Amino acid sequence: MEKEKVLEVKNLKKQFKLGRKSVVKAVNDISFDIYRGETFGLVGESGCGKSTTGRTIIRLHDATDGDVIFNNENVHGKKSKKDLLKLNRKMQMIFQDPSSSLNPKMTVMDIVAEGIDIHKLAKNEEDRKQRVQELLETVGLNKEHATRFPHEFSGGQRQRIGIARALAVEPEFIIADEPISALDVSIQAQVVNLLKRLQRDQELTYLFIAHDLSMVKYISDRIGVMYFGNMVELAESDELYRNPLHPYTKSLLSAIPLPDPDYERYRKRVAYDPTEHDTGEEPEFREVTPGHWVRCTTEEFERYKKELESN
Amino acid sequence: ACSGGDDSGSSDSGSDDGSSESSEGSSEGEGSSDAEQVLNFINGDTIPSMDPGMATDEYGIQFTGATMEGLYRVQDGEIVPGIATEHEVSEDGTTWTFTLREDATWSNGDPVTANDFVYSWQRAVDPETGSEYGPYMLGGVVQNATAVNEGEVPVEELGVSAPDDYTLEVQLENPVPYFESLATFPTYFPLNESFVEEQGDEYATSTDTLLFNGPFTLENWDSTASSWELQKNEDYWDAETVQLDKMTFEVVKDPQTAVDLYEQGEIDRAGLSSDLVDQYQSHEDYQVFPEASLFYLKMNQTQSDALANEKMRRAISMAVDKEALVNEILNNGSIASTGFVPQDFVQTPGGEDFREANGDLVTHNPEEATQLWEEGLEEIGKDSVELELLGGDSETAKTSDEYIANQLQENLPGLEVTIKSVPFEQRLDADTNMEYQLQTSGWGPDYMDPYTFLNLWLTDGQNNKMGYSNEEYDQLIEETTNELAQDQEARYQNFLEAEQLLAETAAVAPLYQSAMAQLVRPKIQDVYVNSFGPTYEWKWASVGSGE
Amino acid sequence: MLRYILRRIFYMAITLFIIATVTFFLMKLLPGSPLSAENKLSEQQQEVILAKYGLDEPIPIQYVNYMVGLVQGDLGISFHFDSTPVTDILIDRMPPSLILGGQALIFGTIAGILFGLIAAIYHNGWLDYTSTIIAVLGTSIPSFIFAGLLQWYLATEWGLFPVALWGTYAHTVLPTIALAIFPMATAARFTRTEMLEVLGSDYITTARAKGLTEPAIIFKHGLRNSLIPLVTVMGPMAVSLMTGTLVIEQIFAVPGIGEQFVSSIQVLDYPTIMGTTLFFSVLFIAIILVIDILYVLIDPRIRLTGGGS
Amino acid sequence: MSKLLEVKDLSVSFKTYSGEVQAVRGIDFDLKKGETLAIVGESGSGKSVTTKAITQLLPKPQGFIKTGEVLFEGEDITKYTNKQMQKLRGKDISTVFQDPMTSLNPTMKVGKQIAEGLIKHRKMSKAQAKDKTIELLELVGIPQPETRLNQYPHQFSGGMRQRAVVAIALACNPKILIADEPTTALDVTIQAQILELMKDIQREMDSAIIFITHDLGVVANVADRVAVMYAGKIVEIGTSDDIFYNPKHPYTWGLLGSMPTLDSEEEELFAIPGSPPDMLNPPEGDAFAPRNRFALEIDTKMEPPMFKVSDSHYAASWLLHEHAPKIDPPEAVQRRMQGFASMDDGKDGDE
Amino acid sequence: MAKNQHHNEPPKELFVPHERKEDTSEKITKPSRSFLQDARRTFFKNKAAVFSIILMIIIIIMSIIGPYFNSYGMDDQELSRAKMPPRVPVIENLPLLGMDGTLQSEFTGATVEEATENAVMRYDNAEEFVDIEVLSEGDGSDDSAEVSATYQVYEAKDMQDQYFWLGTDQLGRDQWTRIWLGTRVSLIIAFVAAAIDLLIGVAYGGISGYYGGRVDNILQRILEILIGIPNLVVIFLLLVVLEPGIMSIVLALTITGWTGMARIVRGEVLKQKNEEYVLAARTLGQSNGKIIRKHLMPNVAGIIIINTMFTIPSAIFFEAFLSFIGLGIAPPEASLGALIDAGFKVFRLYPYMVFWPAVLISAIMITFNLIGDGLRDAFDPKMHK
Ligand SMILES: Nc1ncnc2c1ncn2[C@@H]1O[C@H](COP(=O)(O)OP(=O)(O)OP(=O)(O)O)[C@@H](O)[C@H]1O
Ligand SMILES: Nc1ncnc2c1ncn2[C@@H]1O[C@H](COP(=O)(O)OP(=O)(O)OP(=O)(O)O)[C@@H](O)[C@H]1O
Ligand SMILES: [Mg+2]
Ligand SMILES: [Mg+2]
Repeated sequence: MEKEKVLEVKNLKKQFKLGRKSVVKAVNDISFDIYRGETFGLVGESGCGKSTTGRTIIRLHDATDGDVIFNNENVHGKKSKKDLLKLNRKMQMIFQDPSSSLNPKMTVMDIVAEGIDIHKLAKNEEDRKQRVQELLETVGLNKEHATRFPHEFSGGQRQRIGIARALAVEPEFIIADEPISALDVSIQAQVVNLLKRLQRDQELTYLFIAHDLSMVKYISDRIGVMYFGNMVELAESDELYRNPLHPYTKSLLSAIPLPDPDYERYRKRVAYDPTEHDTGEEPEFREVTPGHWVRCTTEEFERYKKELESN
Repeated sequence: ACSGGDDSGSSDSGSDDGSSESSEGSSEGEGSSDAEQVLNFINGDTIPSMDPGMATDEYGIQFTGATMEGLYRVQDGEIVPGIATEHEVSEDGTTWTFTLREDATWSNGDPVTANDFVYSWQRAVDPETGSEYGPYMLGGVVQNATAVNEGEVPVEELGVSAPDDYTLEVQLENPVPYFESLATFPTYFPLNESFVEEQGDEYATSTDTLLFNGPFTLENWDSTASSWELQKNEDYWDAETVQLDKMTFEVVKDPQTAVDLYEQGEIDRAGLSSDLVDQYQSHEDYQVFPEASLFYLKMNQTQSDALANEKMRRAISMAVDKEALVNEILNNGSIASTGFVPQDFVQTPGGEDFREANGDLVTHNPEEATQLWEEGLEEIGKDSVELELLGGDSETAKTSDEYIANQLQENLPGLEVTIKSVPFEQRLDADTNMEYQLQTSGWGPDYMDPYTFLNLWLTDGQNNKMGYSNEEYDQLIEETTNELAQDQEARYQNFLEAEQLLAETAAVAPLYQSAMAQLVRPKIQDVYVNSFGPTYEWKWASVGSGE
Repeated sequence: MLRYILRRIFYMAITLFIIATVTFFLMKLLPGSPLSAENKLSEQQQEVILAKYGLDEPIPIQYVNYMVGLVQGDLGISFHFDSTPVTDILIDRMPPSLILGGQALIFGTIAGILFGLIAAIYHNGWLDYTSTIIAVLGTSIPSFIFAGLLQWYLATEWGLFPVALWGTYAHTVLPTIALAIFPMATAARFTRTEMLEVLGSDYITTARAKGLTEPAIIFKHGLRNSLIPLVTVMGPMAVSLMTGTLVIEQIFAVPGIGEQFVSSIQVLDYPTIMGTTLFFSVLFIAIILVIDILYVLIDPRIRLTGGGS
Repeated sequence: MSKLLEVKDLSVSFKTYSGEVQAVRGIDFDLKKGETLAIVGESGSGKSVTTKAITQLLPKPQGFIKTGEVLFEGEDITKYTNKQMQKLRGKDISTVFQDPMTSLNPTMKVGKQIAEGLIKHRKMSKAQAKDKTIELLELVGIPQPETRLNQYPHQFSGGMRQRAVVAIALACNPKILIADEPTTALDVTIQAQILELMKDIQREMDSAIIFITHDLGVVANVADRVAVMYAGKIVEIGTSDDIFYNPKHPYTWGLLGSMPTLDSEEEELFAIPGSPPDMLNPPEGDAFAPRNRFALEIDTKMEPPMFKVSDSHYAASWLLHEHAPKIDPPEAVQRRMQGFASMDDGKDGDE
Repeated sequence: MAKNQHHNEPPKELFVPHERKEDTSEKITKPSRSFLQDARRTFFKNKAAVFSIILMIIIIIMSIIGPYFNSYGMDDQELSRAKMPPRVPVIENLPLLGMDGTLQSEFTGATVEEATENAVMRYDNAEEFVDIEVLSEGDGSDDSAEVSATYQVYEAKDMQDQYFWLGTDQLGRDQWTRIWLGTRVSLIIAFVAAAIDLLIGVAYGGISGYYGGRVDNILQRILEILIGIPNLVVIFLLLVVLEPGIMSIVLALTITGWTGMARIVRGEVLKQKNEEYVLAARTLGQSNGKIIRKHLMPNVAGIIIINTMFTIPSAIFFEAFLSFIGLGIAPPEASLGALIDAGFKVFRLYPYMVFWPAVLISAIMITFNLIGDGLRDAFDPKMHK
């Protein structure tokens, strides 16, 4: 069955100008598609451009180059106010820092209802209130919480309020930028479970950004690995864990500590040396086996192919 | 003759501001031996100009006066010979011939000659010089001065010439009986032509660009200096008479600071503001020096129908309790003024004090003031009037302005006075352009003659600037400079009549005649306080033994 | 660094140019001229005087002339002081103000930092409260009140220092103290707050964990870090101290620029007002530059970039 | 094996505006030479406070030790004066803090920050200290130590900074190294490097380590023994195998269950609901009860004592009481327990 | 090491699963408090700040009603009662407080008689109302004898029935009345100046910060130039052109005063606008205007209020400074600064004339500074306990 593409990212580039001369190439020509109903995980070390990718997709940044096509419409480029609003409704974002992503001076009610107000989704005050309460219940909070202020909540609860705010406009696609990194281990699961449940119930599509690979693997259908603004590997999550091809992916996987002393006792870490690709050839993003893409030179490409066949 | 008038103004020259009075007094510090002829003074401000042709302010006149000498000097109110030893006046009183002494030299060794006077006077009226006092002091006195200044005739036409090096011949426009005293004023001082020309714009901007022919030399000075010295000029023709070796000056503006310095023995004279008088009037060094400056309320007739009304002006001139003003607020020996020529300034040919001769012309009389005011209101058809009082910015000026405003409001029903206090220069501007309604103002004499006061109210008087005009008055005063110029009796008769006329028409509201309260070391001897020209005359001063 | 400074100086020049332009035209709008004399001048005289000050030209030409003069360091001639160049006035009056301001700044800041340190070290103890109260009073009570009291007690009553005037070093003591109180109080408050903040930070805990003694921690680790915000406020303060505080100069009869500036305003001596303004601006901008460089010296994290701020 | 450190009935409180925050409420544990004890627990459970109480680095004057003693080599160091503590800190007991970004003084050269301890405790001259600093930087794997020495912290990457902090802590060969979440702020790859580094050094110097973290993966990697803290108490303590393969406390279950393993499949994670208790007035009974889906009635009434599971393993849960109903741990945990059973007679860290 | 504790065996029947009536795990037990409520709580815990607030309210109220406590008007001059020392009923009997209507000072002379003579002369020669106390007998040399003289001013002037609580000034006006009216003027100037500062500064800084980029660049350059011109220059020039009075002073104060506010607001907006909650609002499609109004403004309000608290005293101070150099309010109207200026000149003789206005101005400065400090803490979430 041909899966429906919700989002296509084509040769996306994003550069930040720092001074007159210095430019940060935060995202350097990446392409990928996200299918309806799936969770696409994006991993990579800190500063490799994950957030920038997410924010450029939702137009918080203007792309330097490349296209983002959402529901067959280009997100960037000239748009009318109405189109923009429509886009904002269908695409939403959950932020990393639960303490800074909620306006400290607003009640939970107003925070969650902001989208409802902007898009005029409520018929009247009563309806608005009811919708907010429903949303709160959906994310596992209760309606008394509506009158409270963000600082009264724990991190996990705050993150759920953030989710409720995103859900308020009934989006199809949600970008979750490290939604659990700032949370305590014991409550990370609250949020992850909630995200999964919502996906099931509301047929949501996620772009899930994280650096915690075990969580990403758990939640994602497909995973892209980024390194220094480039996508270096992309595959189904099981495939990626089973057959990591790119040396950076291997290194990353080998570094994740698992809550299993036995496993840890025998774990061998693989170091990654980016100079190993220095053959003079500009690597390209190629499909080694169907659905499994790696950024590699021709020579590496051949090697990876063999590697996979031998498995 | 510093007209000074409103500049040293009601505000500071008046009374309060010890600082501005500054200097005199004697002995340096404490443990000095009496042999040491050194005095330490403070000065109220810097000396902006030492060019006798350009100086317009109190300090410029003071220090040019101390370092230079004109035809005559003033010693304790008497005119005594300076560079001139004697003079002759022609029959018609318009040609004055001065004989100059031959032993006077400039501090560079050049002799002081008649040509130095000719050069200096021509320079003073030459429009190219831009002198302010030149045309004012010489105009109408020395022949062609005004014409030269207005560019109508060349400077050579000025009525002054040097038949030889030591003879100076002056042509006057009219007989001027007081010309001798006029000639003591710095504008009439000689200048060494070659030196001045050589220095060009730099002339008189520092010690190095000055020449002296007076009793003292000015040392360590430039135009922004805040301290300087006067030293005995050994080349002065009368150096024998000069006893002081040195006087030091420091700029101190705050009267309290001045008094503190006095108490610490740092300085030998300190002016007292009225508040300080309370504290120091029992001090053994406390002294009061009366001055011949008159302070009055100037009423601009062109800016207000109320002030154009004679009754209302009279009401105003009677409304202020002047006694209370001088005793409680000024508190420094100033006396309430009841006329337009100060007391102890000039005498009638009969030997009577001018003030005595005319008596109290304008006195405090609130009842009559109220009545006149109400009549006046009726005449102008209003029942309330608002006036703005342009005030001075010194502390005492502020207090007395407040008092005056309050007195006027109290006694004159329907009057509201607002006070606007502005810096001095701005007041000058407002005065020049007659953009004020009420103003406390003052006038100091420039020479020893009632004319120096009474010309103020001539219709075209340069310093009238209040819209006062009275034909009869004009005529009385004109006569004193023309047909009656040679007849002192008649001349004074005219002056007396004219003053009465001023009182009747309430030209201005006289307030007080100022005085200075000071702490002065008793050791200081023979410092004379002049009522015109330089305030202090130090030529004869010395440091005595003390008590 | 050098390149940075050069660039900053370039920006300074532009800023100054604009300030000069603005003040020039401001002055033109104001009343008063060298002609405002109490005695009427003849027309010829007026022309001569205007020509002397270059005021006979149309305003744009005057402006160009002024700017050209400015570049050559010529600020024109004072209206008030006969034939005296404004630069001479500045050169004469600057040193006392700079000396007093400089001394007050140095003394005040050092004393203030010490106070602040003591307060921070003995946090919530009586020393803390005392120095906090001193600091609050110091920033709240107008300096002329201090000046008056100092003059009264230390000079007049006890005769420890000269009452006023300028000359020997002793003359600078009282005005310096009077001026220093405000920077001292400010420095004390800033240092205290900042030091408390710093003392709560992780790297101080690290230093403690190393076993360093408290004084070592405070002076080696705390001080430098707590000075950074202080540097920011010291800039404008330095300027206001150095540009002479009129009141102090007047009370102590110090021939300083602040006092001169106010007299110039009172006699509407525009060339001097303008010259002084420009001088103040130069001083201000230069001090800001110094402060920025100080920042770098104190805080290695800051790199010098860009022009503006 | 000798006990290097013994903590007995330690309680720490903070005085605040709203009252007394009971951050640590009576904990006991010990530490032997050369072993690594990990303390885990969620944010605010009192991990840092515990270690700060040991080194007496509690923020003054709010924080204070309420009861208990800390025996270092048999001596109660809570009685020590500040001077005595200063001799101990950095020399016998050193600490590595969580955030490498903030635990270095931004305005002091890195070399100097390392040398400080050497000069103070080992009485080295400046030159000696410099040589030693270079050696230390090399030891923690910072390339070109000679140049790095003279750089400021902001010129270091996050990983390098944390290495520098470790170097500071190691400068005087401490007997005990306290590492308070030393890798939480770091990337996984760098985290792995730092962990390896610490283990290497421990092996070399034979120091004991108290390692604080809330990342169970890290715990599994480094710990010999594990103490689980909740609301200011140790709720379970045991060898690393005990805790990972035979957890007894429902909170430990929650912690373990909330982390997916690489092979855990679609099932729900075992989430601990709710938020941590308010330490201003800790709840009556078992503090964990309100969030515990296996809570018993007694949990709301009485605090559970420590129950002994094995010689090395204790847990404070009423579920271990003989009267308690048999309760199956969550599935994820059960899988671990099976793993444990299969290697039951395998060797265990340090017994 | 952990050990089994043996307390009383727990009752068996409690070993049953706990039935939760409701899901309490998500319950928040603390009462709901908004940020502002927290701020208020923190603020009111700060004793100095609370005290300051009370003091400030008292001062404000007194500046409104104080002048009517007695019958003297602001410009009721009467030279016969000039420079009367303070005298307050009841308190006049407590001599040390200096409110007993006497003037007191030390006098010296060669002998006691001479010193006494000096004292009497100083006090209007009203011998019978001067009490002399000999401090030192003296040996006949200069100033060796010292007496302390107390002058019963009210008796001497036959005004026993009058009470000038804070004395009178050089023109015999009641200082109490004038001080409160002066306070009123000073406060009005300060509040108006602060309000205008606030308007311009907040708008300028807000626009500069939010729009950033080129707009910011231009606005900041302009600001730099404005800051580069010494504000004394601008103020003087303005006061030269304008009619003196409250409005000109306010204008002069605000013309450059707002730059500080603008910088602070800009900095804060720059910081806040990149906070994730603002990004979140943008992803929801919120308009710029509403983002500024609903999100940024409430979050920079704290810092604005705090800054205003510091603007007010500096405005008062500056007005005092202007008065001190003679550019202040036009008489007979007076501000605290003008009163201090007038009193300062005589402070050694009539210390009460400067003392009370100085106390009041210092009190106002301290009050606002402490309130500012308190607010700064209150708006700092770290301080919320
Ligand atoms: N607004 C910005 N201006 C300039 N540089 C930026 C900006 N935002 C991000 N960058 C830079 O772009 C690069 C990628 O940043 P990004 O935030 O996308 O990384 P990330 O993968 O999300 O990292 P993390 O895991 O730390 O969130 C970084 O080097 C960062 O410094
Ligand atoms: N200075 C302090 N004042 C008041 N309470 C404090 C202070 N420091 C810590 N606490 C309280 O002590 C308790 C334990 O804090 P601690 O720092 O030990 O937690 P932790 O387990 O280290 O958490 P984390 O994982 O977040 O570091 C918390 O409830 C905290 O609020
Ligand atoms: Mg990110
Ligand atoms: Mg911690």
